[in-house]
Amino acid sequence: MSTTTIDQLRDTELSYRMLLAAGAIAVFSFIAFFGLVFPESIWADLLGILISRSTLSSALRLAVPITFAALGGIFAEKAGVINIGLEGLLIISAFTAVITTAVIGPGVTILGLPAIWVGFFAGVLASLVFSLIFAVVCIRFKADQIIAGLAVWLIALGLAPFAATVYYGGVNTDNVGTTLGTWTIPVLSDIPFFGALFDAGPAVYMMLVAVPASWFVLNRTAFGRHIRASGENPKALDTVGVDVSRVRYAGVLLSGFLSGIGGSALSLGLGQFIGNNQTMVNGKGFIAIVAYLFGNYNPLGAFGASFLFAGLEAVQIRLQQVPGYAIPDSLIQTIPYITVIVILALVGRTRIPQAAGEHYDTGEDNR
Amino acid sequence: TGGPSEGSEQTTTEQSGGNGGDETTATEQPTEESGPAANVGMVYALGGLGDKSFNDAAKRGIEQAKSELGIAYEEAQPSAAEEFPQFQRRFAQSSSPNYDLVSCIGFAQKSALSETAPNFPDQNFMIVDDEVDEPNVASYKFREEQGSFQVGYMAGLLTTQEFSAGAGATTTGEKRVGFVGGVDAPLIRKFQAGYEAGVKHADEEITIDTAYAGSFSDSAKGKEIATSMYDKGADIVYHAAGGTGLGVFQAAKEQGKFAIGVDSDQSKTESNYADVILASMVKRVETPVFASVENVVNGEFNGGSTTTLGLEEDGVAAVFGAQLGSEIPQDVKDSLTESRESIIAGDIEVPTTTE
Amino acid sequence: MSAGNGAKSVLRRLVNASTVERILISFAALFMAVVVGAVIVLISGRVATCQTAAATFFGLGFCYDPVEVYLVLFNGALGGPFLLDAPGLFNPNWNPLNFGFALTLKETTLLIFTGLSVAVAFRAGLFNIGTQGQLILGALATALFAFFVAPFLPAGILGGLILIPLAILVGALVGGLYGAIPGALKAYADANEVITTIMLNFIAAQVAFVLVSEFFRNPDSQVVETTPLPDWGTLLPVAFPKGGDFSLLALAFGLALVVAVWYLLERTSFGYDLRTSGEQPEAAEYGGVDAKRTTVTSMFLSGALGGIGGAIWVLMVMGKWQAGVPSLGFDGITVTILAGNNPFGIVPAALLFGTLKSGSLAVQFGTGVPKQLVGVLRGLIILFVAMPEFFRMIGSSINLETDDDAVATDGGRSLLGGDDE
Amino acid sequence: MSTAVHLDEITKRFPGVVANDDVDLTVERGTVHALLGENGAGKTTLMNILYGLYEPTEGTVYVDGEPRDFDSPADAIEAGVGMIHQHFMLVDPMTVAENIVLGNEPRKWFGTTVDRERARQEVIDLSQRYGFDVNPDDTIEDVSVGVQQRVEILKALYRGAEILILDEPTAVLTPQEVEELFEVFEELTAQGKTIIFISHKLGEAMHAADDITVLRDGKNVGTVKADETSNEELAELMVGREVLLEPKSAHREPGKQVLSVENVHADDNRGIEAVSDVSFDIREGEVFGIAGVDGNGQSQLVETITGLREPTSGQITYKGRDITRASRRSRIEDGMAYIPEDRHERGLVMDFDLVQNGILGSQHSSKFSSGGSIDWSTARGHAERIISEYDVRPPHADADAESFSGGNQQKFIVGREFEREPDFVVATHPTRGVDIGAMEFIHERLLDLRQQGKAVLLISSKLDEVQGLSDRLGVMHDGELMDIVDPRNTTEEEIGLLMAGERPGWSDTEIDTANPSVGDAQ
Ligand SMILES: Nc1ncnc2c1ncn2[C@@H]1O[C@H](COP(=O)(O)OP(=O)(O)OP(=O)(O)O)[C@@H](O)[C@H]1O
Ligand SMILES: Nc1ncnc2c1ncn2[C@@H]1O[C@H](COP(=O)(O)OP(=O)(O)OP(=O)(O)O)[C@@H](O)[C@H]1O
Ligand SMILES: [Mg+2]
Ligand SMILES: [Mg+2]
Repeated sequence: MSTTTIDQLRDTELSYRMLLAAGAIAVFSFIAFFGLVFPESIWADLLGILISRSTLSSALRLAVPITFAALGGIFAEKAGVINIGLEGLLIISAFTAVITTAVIGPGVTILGLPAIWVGFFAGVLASLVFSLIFAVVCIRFKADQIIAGLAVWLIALGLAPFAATVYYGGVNTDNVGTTLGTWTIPVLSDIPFFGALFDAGPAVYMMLVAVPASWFVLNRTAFGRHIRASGENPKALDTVGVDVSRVRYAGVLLSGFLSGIGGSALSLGLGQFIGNNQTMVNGKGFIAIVAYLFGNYNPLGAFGASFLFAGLEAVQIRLQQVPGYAIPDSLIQTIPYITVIVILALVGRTRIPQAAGEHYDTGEDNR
Repeated sequence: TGGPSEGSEQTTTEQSGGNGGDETTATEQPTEESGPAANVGMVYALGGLGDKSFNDAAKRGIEQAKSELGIAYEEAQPSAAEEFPQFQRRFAQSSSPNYDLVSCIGFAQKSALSETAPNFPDQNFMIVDDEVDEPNVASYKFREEQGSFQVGYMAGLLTTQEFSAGAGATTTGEKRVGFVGGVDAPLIRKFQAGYEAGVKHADEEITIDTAYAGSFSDSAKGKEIATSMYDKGADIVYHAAGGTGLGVFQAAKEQGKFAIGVDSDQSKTESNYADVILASMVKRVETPVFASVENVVNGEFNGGSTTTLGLEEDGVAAVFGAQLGSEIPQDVKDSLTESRESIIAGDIEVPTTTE
Repeated sequence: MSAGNGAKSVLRRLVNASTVERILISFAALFMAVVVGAVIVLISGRVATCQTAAATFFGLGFCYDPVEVYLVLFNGALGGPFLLDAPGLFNPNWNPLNFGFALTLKETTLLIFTGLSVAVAFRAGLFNIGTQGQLILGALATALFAFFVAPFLPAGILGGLILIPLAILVGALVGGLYGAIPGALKAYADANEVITTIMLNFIAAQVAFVLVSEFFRNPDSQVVETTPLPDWGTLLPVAFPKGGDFSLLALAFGLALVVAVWYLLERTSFGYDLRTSGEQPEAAEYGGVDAKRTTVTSMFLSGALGGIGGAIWVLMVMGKWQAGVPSLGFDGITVTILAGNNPFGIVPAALLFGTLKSGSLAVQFGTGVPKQLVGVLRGLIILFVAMPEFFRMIGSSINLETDDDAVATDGGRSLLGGDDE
Repeated sequence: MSTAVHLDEITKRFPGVVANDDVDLTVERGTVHALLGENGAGKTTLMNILYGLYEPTEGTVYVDGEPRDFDSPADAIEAGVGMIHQHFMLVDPMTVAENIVLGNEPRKWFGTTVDRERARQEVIDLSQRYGFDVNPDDTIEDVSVGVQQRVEILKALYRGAEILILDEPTAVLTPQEVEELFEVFEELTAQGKTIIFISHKLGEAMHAADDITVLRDGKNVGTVKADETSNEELAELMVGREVLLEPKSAHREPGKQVLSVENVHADDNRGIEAVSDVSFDIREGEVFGIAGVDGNGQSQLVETITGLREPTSGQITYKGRDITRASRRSRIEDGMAYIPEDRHERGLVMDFDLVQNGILGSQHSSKFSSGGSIDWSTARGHAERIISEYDVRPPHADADAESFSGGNQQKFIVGREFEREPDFVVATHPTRGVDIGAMEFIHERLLDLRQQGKAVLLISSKLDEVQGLSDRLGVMHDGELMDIVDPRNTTEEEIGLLMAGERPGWSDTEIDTANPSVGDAQ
């Protein structure tokens, strides 16, 4: 009986990925076929957009905040704490990074670190502080994680424009005049198309490192296993002598750390924080949640999903510029969202950590 | 930045909306016994101060009035359309102080003001960017398409030639420019229409890429859009996208291309990007703000009238960048002077909508 | 699903705590939020620059005085019953039917609808983040329906009596149908409603924008908006001043819906089904509840309430649909959280947030403190409401000796330290 | 022989409950020691104290002669104590090897990385040493309960456990697996390990243990040598009086067919077939029992009958109508009562009070609602009647279901379902977790129903219960109905063999002669 079970489970897991991969390939082949056959059609334009290096580098940049927040979300939720406050973490780090850089002064260096990098780390620190508060509230005070996560978002959403207004008189900060810039790797960056991977801002490189690193930590280190166990069956972890609270704190703080990188990178990529409406973060934290659910809690999958959203956005931006199609831009902008719904409706649920969202009380009788 | 004792940094007309205590409006009222020449209530457009363009321009106007006419003002930054009537009303109702004028910045306030104004017949209002047909409202509109035509014409002339200045350069052979809009709304289309007409006026062959970000605050997206345009070979990108547009400048800088600012002279307000901002389509919001205050102070309030400010009235203009302006070839400048005259003379009809 | 589970525990914890404890915790949370908010105001008062200090504490000057901020907030929300310059003095000219209070009640009224919308979904175990989108489309449907039907109706009270209920109904229907989409996706495709509703919010905003800007735009306006309705086709203020955008009729309707929703949830078989599937889906199934249908129906109901919120926004506040719909749907989430998903709790919760919102304008006006402060306060209130344990701990540390329950089994091994085997 | 564990005057108080009352317990090294006792006797609590999960209110724990003060399981593990809980503490999506080394992962690359090869190898070595058959690369959720239990044991051994505590290790196993487990015990004690296991089953304790300690109401009421005691003595120690295990039932002639199940197949939640081609029928005035080790498809079968799961094929007829795809609600309305096996998940809404729980399933019935509105005062009266008639304690209709003990919850559910005036009752494990008095009461009511001519489907893993109450008894193994036997003329051993999947040739004829009516039914 057990062998059939294994095979069938493998099948479903496999079919999930196969379905997505097959779908992607089918869509691409479709576009490529029609694009090549009818060079004057929209398909040709689409194909041109899809295989352009500019689209790739654009998608990579757009993916940065989503990916980092998604990685963070994975660590927290795998450890058993659902963090829907990622959006708030992005906002607070984006703001802190800019204001710190501005206060220090763009040209100044501290301990040999240019102000912008000090600002970068300050942003990460701010996100860490927020995630620590969130962790204490959820773990120590057993707050409902969803509500506390909402609160983190709301506080950040209020606090960043509030502070900007106190300091600058308006919800937007001034431009700090520098950005993280671009690091170009000679030779490699000359490769067609994929050269975009070697001609990017530091945050893109960080992302390309963070994704496999997160995967490695989760799957190959003892700490990662403890994280997973803490989200699946904390009692199992507790009874083998690992402190569940500590693992959960670590998971949530990691989510703060990673989201902080995403937020800092977002605002410092521009040198400015925009605080209008939903701020410049504009829902990226929520998209990140979608991304990791989509990626089935696998860092690689989450990156894939983030990259998909970013890619759709990059394509959408370019598709708009193709003249002659009477689709209103606002409708084109809904493509990524509709895609998510369609895929969700097709593949259904992802398996969430069994104990995510639940408090773990040590010493409680097991029933 | 210091505590209260250090006092407020005076904002200058040049560098508006910067650090400082403009926000602590309670202290703006001079304490001298004489009292201010007039009290003005400012209701800004959505997006608030610090946009380095529209609202900040209005603020320059009122600051100018404050220093030159000795008025006092208080300001409100609504964050949703439904707050417009509330702020308008608060000013209109206030008795301490009694406001001599309420300035409503932005077309979005039109419908709110159409309701508010009749309810306060003794209160003077002014609105920028749209027309409210009430005897106690002075309306000011701009011909954005005319200014946009000018910068479009300039972009068209420059993309067809080899030109480099500051941190940017045009690519030879490629005749391409871009336009980035914030939200796809009629007003922004007006900018686009004028710009496109200007570009085509220079050379029918020029390709114009246009795209909308869907937001006035998504600067990251603004940057991506502009980057995609530069990647395709666009030399110059003009934006009418508020905070989103800041991403356009960033992209220009990174790509070594040019950008055109909007509303304020952005080569000054965004001085970090002065080396890529060729020019700005300034919309002198400060002009009607100052003028209406001046009218009130002089007892000549022009309620019920609509003033349209175009190239002729110098309400809109193409202003060359502070740093790059001097490097723009003289023949281009001459052509612009020429087209300006033609527009004023009515020889060139600038469209207000895209086809 | 993650947030779905979360929603269930939201429910469980909030509905569970006894009513008295809930009320106490809400007040304690409010108090804590006010205290923390005051600290934030003080700190920012050091950072901001001003000519004269508004307050002096510990020998330091501060630009903002937190006490004043709260007084102004409260006073402003009520329309100035107190003369703050002469402390303790009641304003003899104060009339409760004033503009400021109208604003407060306007917000309150709208939040009642969206709060109810989210609460119904929560009680059914569904985390409906999509009230915003449902509201946007409901509002649009109402505005368009009223606009196109109005010409066929007699102008005046009679026309209003026919038009307004129908328009609200249309808003409810469209909001409900849009809510039913994620409900059906959840029931039949097992798609997480948190994700789908977030996505549908984006889509609703964009689609509504396109519909109006491309097809139904008011030609006389630069704004993306529909043509304004005639006055008789809108909810006109009763007793309160015109321009406050508040109608007692709408509030009365909201309160009636509160009672209706309460009755539905607590007193009807359908409500029983809904609550049971929210609390414990397996038990609901066991009790003969068709879980899938209940999911879709609950989401329809929730969406319909959101749609009504949108309809009221159009009919009472705007008189038209306009791009940039305020985030009433999201605010509804915070309202119902504070209310513990209890329909009656929604009224005071909505009043509190309405007060904060309308008072925030007075704060910015009267003290110069940016009105985003209120956003922070709201977040803080929610944060503290989320942690009843915090208050219980404080409570027990004050008067109860610690119970010697089970010892904590905190494990002892270090997480990353490497002594194995 | 030396003493491995000595518990000295252990008392553990919970708010309102004394779970352990001055308990002394001594376990010799290299022996198997059984802990017997009824539900709630305090067995688990006592072992949790030995494992450091609870701190004793009073008393001292000695391991290897030294007094110990365990703050956490980590300390107990350190001292060589390992525990296998009633509910396994395994991480389902992880592999066998990952679970075994969890918390003590071998590492490489300066401690940064789990050395998965070494972990695998160690697990293989360990299982070979004790003769366990486990594949280190299987995922826990894919392996059988028996394997999971072995993984738990390996987990403890991997941590160097010298003393192994097993809480009700046999409850979830087939008789064969139980036998294998006891062989493992022998292997372990031969290598010097000490084993303490908790059980409810007298026979098991006698068979596998060297010494047996009986707990009652938190007190140690006696430690005896397994080979010096008898079933009767143990039973009396456990319950405190003489026990009559055989429920009495007067025979009654069955009437019309009420339910018929024909060739039903059904899948479990993972889509794997759990019920294979099951057919039987039930008549008025008859108790049809189904015996089998938990997890052999009984749950899925019951769910297809009660309308919680659609069969993949086959037909179910109820009162002459095909109800294979009928909704759960229509079945309830048609007089089908159901005592579910999982009272926490299904039977009660834990956060509802008893008034609300009292109408679960009847919320649309005209008894409690008119025009869609529920009449709560009728509902309250109903709940109060159940409470008093079924002796639910404490008698608080307004208290949340959660606040009642398992036994009282069960009584309330039984009351609610019986008061529905059903024509057909499906009772799964109806006496699970209730005390002897309540058990007798529930048995009596079930037989009353039969007497009134109702049909009853009784599922229980307690063999004595199904055997004692049923008129006919089906035995399930691996989704199949192995056979239908006459419980009065079949021995426990024979049924045990069927439960283990062995089909003796003679039983068909046996039944036919014993109960002619069965022949008609088939
Ligand atoms: N954490 C706890 N808090 C309060 N009471 C508890 C707790 N754990 C157990 N009890 C109570 O202590 C008593 C003994 O429970 P225990 O679980 O030890 O019984 P048991 O003998 O293992 O029963 P079973 O055979 O049902 O497993 C019961 O009355 C139980 O309700
Ligand atoms: N962790 C705990 N904290 C407080 N009380 C508890 C705890 N665990 C059990 N109890 C109480 O102990 C009593 C018995 O609970 P328990 O769940 O052990 O009963 P049970 O008969 O074993 O039921 P079941 O078999 O359904 O678990 C109940 O009154 C319960 O409220
Ligand atoms: Mg128990
Ligand atoms: Mg036990």
